[in-house]
Amino acid sequence: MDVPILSLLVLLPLIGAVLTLFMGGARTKYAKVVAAVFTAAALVLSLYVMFMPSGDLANLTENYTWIESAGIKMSIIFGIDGLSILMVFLTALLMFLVVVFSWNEEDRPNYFHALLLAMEVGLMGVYMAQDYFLFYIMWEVTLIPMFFLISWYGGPRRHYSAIKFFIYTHVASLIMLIGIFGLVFGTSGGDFAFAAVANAGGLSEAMQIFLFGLLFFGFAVKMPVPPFHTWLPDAHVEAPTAGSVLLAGVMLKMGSYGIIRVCLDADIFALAMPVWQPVMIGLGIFAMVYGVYACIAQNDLKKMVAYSSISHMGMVLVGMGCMSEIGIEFAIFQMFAHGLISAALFMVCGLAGHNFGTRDMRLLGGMAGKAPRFALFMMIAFMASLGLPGLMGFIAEFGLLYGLWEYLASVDLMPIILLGLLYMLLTAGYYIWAMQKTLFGKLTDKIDLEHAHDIGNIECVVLAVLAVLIALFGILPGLATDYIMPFVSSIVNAGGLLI
Amino acid sequence: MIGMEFFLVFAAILFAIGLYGILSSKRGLVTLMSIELMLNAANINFITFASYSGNAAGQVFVIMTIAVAAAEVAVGIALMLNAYKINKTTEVDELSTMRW
Amino acid sequence: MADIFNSMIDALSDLLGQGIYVLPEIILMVAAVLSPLLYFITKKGTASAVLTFVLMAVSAVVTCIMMHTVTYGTAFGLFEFDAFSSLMMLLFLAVGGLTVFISQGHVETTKHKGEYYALIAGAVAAMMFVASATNLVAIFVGVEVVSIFSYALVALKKNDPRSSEAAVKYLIIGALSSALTLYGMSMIYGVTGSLDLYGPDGIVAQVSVMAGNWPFIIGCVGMIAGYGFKISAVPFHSWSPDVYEGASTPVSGFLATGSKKMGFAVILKIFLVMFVAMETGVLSEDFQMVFAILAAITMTVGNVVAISQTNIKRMLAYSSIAQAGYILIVLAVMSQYAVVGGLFHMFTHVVMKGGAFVVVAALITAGLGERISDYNGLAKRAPFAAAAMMLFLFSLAGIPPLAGFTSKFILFSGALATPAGGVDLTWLWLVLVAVLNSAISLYYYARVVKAMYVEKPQTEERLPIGRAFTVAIALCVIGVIVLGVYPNVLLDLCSTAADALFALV
Amino acid sequence: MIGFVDYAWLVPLVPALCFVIVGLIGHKTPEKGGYIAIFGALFAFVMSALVAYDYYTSEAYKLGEAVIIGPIEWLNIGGYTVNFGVYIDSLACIMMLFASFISTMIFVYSIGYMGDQGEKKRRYYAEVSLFLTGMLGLAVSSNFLEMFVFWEVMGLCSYLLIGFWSYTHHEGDAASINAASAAKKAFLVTRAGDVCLMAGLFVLLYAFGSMDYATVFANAQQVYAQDPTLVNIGILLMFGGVIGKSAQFPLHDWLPDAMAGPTTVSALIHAATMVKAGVYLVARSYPLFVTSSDAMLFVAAIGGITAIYTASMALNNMNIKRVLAYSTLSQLGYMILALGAGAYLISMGMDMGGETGQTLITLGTMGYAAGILHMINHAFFKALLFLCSGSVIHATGTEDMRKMGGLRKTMPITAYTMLVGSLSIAGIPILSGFWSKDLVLEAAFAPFDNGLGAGSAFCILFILGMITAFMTAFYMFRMWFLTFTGEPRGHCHGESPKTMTVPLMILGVFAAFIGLIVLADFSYFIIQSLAPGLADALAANGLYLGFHDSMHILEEIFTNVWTYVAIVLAVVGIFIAYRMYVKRPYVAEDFDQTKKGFLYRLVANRYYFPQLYNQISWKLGYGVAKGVDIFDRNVIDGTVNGLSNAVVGSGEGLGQAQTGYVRDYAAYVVVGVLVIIAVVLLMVSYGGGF
Repeated sequence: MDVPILSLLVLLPLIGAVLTLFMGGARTKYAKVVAAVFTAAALVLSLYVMFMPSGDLANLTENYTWIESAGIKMSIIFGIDGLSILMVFLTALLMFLVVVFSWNEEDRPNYFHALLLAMEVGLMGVYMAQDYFLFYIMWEVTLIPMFFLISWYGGPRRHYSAIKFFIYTHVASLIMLIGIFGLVFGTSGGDFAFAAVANAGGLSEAMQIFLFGLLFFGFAVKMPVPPFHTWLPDAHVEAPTAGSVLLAGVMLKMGSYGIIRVCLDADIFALAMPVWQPVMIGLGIFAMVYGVYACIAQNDLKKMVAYSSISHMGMVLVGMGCMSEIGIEFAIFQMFAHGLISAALFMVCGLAGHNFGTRDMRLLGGMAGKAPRFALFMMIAFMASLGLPGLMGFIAEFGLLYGLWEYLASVDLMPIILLGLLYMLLTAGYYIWAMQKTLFGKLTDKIDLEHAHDIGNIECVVLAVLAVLIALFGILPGLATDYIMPFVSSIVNAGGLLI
Repeated sequence: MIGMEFFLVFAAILFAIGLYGILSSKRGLVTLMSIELMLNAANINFITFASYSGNAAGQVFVIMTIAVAAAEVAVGIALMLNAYKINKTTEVDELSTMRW
Repeated sequence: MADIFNSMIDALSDLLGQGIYVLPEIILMVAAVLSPLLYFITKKGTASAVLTFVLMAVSAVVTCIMMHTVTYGTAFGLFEFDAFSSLMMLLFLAVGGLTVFISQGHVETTKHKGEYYALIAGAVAAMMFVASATNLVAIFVGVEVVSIFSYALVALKKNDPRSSEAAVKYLIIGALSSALTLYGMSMIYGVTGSLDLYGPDGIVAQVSVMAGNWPFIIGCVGMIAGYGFKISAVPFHSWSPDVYEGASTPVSGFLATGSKKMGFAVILKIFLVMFVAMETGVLSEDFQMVFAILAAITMTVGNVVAISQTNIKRMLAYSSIAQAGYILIVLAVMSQYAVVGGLFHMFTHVVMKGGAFVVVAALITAGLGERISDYNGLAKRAPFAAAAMMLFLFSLAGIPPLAGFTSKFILFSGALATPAGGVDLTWLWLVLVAVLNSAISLYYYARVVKAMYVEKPQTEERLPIGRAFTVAIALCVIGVIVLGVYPNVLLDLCSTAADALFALV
Repeated sequence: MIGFVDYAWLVPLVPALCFVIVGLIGHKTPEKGGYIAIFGALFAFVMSALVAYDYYTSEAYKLGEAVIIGPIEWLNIGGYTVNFGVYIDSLACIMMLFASFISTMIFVYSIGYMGDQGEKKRRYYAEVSLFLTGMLGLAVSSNFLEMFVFWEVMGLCSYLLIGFWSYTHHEGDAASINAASAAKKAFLVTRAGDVCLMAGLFVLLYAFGSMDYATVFANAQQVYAQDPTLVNIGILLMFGGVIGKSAQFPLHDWLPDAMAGPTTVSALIHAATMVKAGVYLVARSYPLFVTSSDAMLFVAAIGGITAIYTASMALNNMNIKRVLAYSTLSQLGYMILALGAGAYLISMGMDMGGETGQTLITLGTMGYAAGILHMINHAFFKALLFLCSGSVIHATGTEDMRKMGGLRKTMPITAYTMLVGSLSIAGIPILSGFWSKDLVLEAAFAPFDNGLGAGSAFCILFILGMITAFMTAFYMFRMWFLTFTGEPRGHCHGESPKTMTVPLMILGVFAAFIGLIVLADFSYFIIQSLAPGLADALAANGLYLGFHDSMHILEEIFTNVWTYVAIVLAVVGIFIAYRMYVKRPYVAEDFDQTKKGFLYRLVANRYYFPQLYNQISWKLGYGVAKGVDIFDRNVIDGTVNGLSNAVVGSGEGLGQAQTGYVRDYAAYVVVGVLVIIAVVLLMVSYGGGF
């Protein structure tokens, strides 16, 4: 390829970030335009990549040596495959939508959009990096914009939440960093490229198990997997809507992405995977059920949705833990689906807080009459999230639960599937209950009804786009699985799967 | 002739005295003297080793040390005077406004 | 190009003979002598400042040329000018240059300008001597000179009682530790009968038979204490917060970045070489463990106590204690790769910690207090300074892609990588401690960032930042970013330096 | 002529398009999209009629094969592919036909009934169109996952339509809240069944490696032979879905609450079509179900219990719609009972083989036909009854029968159409209900008759069925008398508009006579849909798919003493109702539900089932959740914050060491040196390293 498309995907937001950052003072009102332009450009580019014949994806790989000294070698390698492409598309899409969604942001919009774009740089980098050094750098780069998003534009307890988010996830990534050290020096002896490490391989079993643990911890905190999840609800509750959308939509996926990309690489961890499989499955099921119950207890819509992300990412963990073709396929699908659905969910919750003045379900009620558009989108988002057939969530959950069933059958623990069913039932339970308390019944008198208003047109369009995509991929899941299957089968051929 | 141990032990005692002086005395000047003691204890070691092993390097070192010590004390006293000018005291315990 | 340099070097060596290997130091000594003179004549601080700075630059250029033309050699059997020492010299020159550059415009700087610059120049010269010294006498004298000069520098501050107090404390602890050093050296001399470090009958050559020899151990520990004081390793650190707080800010920066690095230079030259030469004798493993424990305690105490600080300079002091802890990992691991990381971290530490001190100095000059709460809303009052400060702090915390991250990355990975290119989990616990510490450090750095960017300022009015400061800050910012993103050049230098160091074995 | 069968996919597709159109631009069209919806339904009906005819005249029908259109690959689950196709056989045809026909009627009726709803109508018509899509899609699905998708779509629509008035209800907030919680209950209770069904699908996919009807049916016997327990589990899990959707005991309780929705919705979804989906699933999976006789006994038992249990609750209810809801429940029980018994017979027959086996199979197919027939009949007369009640409610503005009475004169059409429906459901000869109910009872009696293993159990079920028949007659006429005879007890503004009465009359005719198709080779027609799965399996044991032809059925019925018993019971029931509610003058006490005996209150309170539900869901849901929440905030998050506080605190503590006294600093130095020396010497003397 003459045009370094993948680098452009990273550079465009970077340029945009710098530009918007300096659009202070009188030019402030153009910041959002610039941001929109650059995110749109990235989106178009990612679409272009998406619609390229899948054979050509490999040709896009770019490889520049970066640091080569003192016996270590770091390179800037961007590559893309069936797993990356979905995540890249998701990132580009949500970024654009979020910029449009926060069109009316009044408070220092230039900083706001600069932060968003800076985050896009990191996310794109994470999803395309093929070198551990680069991967880690991009991984950390995502932290700071989120830190500022929360502590500048967040809610009342934003300082606490921002610091907590920052430190907690930083600790995790440092542990992961140690894992990376061990991994790289144990295999390629200083060449940080994914390929080099994978080709070298040859870790002892004990070392594999140990390093897998370190890396898995780093990723699991990001996902997040209980009991390492408590940074998430705080961060979500305090973050501005845009922040929550990106946090749940794409940042959580970094964790699962890392697990699939690194931990499930049979060339490196063939011996460790069976050892950790039960742990992953167990933690995943625990996360599912635990998250669901935590949801039921919440009164704050946003906090409820935050916990629901935890339980949905628990499903992803289960799928990855199955280490079977189907498990990984639908883990990826669920990552993609949850990316879109949770974006819609958090937009809806944010609008509830913004338009009605509160997100507390105890104060809301009968809003469907007052705000029909809101009701419609809330219903779509919730139904999608509780796995209603015809929408994305169902495909993912059916596949994942079946993968779990297959695994359980293989180890003869079938009754445990009941926990999965409980999860599905209770998920429906808290969503339906939340809708009843928020939308239906007696029109509340606990909020300031004069100022409570329905969704504005811009938000409406954004949500509509999301809804259409959710339905589209739900009715034609092949659109996504066509990207996933080649990747999964490549893992299969690498012998990375147990079942 | 006298054994080497004698001088070494003597030097060690001298060193200990100096140390005690630093730890015990409130007065800045006394502290400086104690430091002198410790440095000289080390010097004695050097001389001893030098004379017993018969290579002169140690004695060279001692000369150097004496010079350095002189400079050190000079600066030390200057600083004490400075401190006295500003804080009206040379009691090290009263020079403790900065802490934690 | 190259031949021009060569001819220059040839001419100089005809002129100076062996002296050429101490030429950079000599140039600085000239500066030390001339700057007071110039001050007496012109009564202008600027003049001597310029002179000192120019001569420092000259000496840096000379050093570079000598490095470029690989004119390495020994002067008078005392000073070895090699890749390692030359690199350290450059570092010291950079520190000195930075200090001189900002001192002139700084409000706290004493009115005795001539002496002030002379002292700085002399101290830098002494550091450079130490960096290249191969003999205990030279090392001791050099270190003492630096100490004595710094006592004076600390005291030289405009009308602030704290400076005199700091000076006295510094003096007493410093003198104590030099006494310990001297005593330790005497013991070493006693058992080895030599004061030369290297060479056929030098100390290092005999060290392999020293296992279980307790005078030798006492000697080593004495010297560890002495130079542990310089690098402010716990428990020899307690002077540094007070001194950094009391001294005028450029001097604090000078001490934090300069004399600390000299301490490391000495420790590397003596202990690293010594114990590496000892291969894996029982004794060397024990001392590795000692250094590991020192490192762990140092970084932990530094970071944890830094959390509770309210004065920014004290906080920076504690954070540089912690940084010393990180660098001590090198002494625990004692592998060549780790040394590269250590050297690299010393450089990055200069730009980020030095930069932070420059910012503090600039703000003090602009009339801002030293308390962290004074920094509230700085982003509005001094956007550039605030942004730079944020970069420096995040770099110190090791956030990519800044210099601090890259150096820590190599340093920590050095603790796990074996020379053969495998993994060795011996020091895993140390690395764990280190990463947890850098996570803790993030907490108090982030607090300052929060103060600057999130809190509301008491007043909106802008703070005037002097041009010199702006330039210096900009330089440090560039350094922080470049060393983080493109460290290749410096890394190569560091690895050649490490080779030179290991060649001494 | 073109093969309409190949275009069967249009049947669900067109209503789907209507849903989209109405949803987007419905408010701009007359009646807010009502006519579009009607068009969709009508088209679906015409199309399905053509398809049915086409199939009926096709080769495939004569060979007893299903026509499978497509299938296109929809989803690739790991190694398996899930197809999306259309599966046309007799059962699918019948399902499409009556679903689309009744929908058409009810949509027309809605024009009148919902006329006053204004803006809301758009939502209404959009949702019913979507529902119709689900129903027809379910009918023509070609594999279980596809079926499940439409199954859930219907669940969604049921939720939305029950909650149609869940905000800004014209009767005020209380009604809104009631509607909202009814909707919630309906969704969640059926969801409980659906997750079981989903698990059942897992088992199927795991056992058969596919979810296509064809594959599953073809391999049912041998897979069962390999691993009976697995298949049993699968069948029971799937039946769990049926219990939820068709509101069988113990998941029946959502249906009475569901009456909070508009009456048209109750008629369409909660009487005529959606609740039949469960029955349809059982009928559809017959070739799979017949493998396990034990499971079928369970199925039949659930059906029988539901039938009488729910009928009993209709005896004393004063809400006209509730009465109909309970009767719906009990009729659904009949259907399940018939299908279960039939499957049991077939299964036993296949085990026995030989002559007796053949007879059993023939009886079994009769049970199958009975179940389907009753499903059709019930669809018609229950839709009719609901619409009549809707017309009454429309006129009187209340659902409470105590406020009605004497409406016969004011609204005659409603009264007499409803009478037809009541007679039909009560099982008065030659009306539809009579035939199907009798076949059901015979099927239930057959196992005992042929002295099979579980015969005694079936005997009990048969007796329950008989009693139910009696109860049905009683409560239906109790309702009719209370509503239409005696003195008016409330106001009423006249007969309903044509748009409502015309559908009533049309449905009335069908309700009366649709049952007669049993005399037109219905059995043969319907059991053709068993052939693809069963014919080969039977042939393997030297059996064939026997059936009773119409003459045989007539003779069966009229030579059977139980038939007459049933008729007598029905008449007696009507007579008692007449005595109680017409002969005796109206006495307020009779209707005061508080001053009654324990039994009365037990029944009136639905055996305290709702309370039980609440208790369980509260304890297992919210109780645990609270605990988890507290644990989360205090233990897990507490640990995190605790750690950070510990670090900060230790910072404060260590900071204290920095006393500011230089002599302390010196002391630290000295102590440090001594400690290090000690450590090193120790390590050296104890041979190195830790």
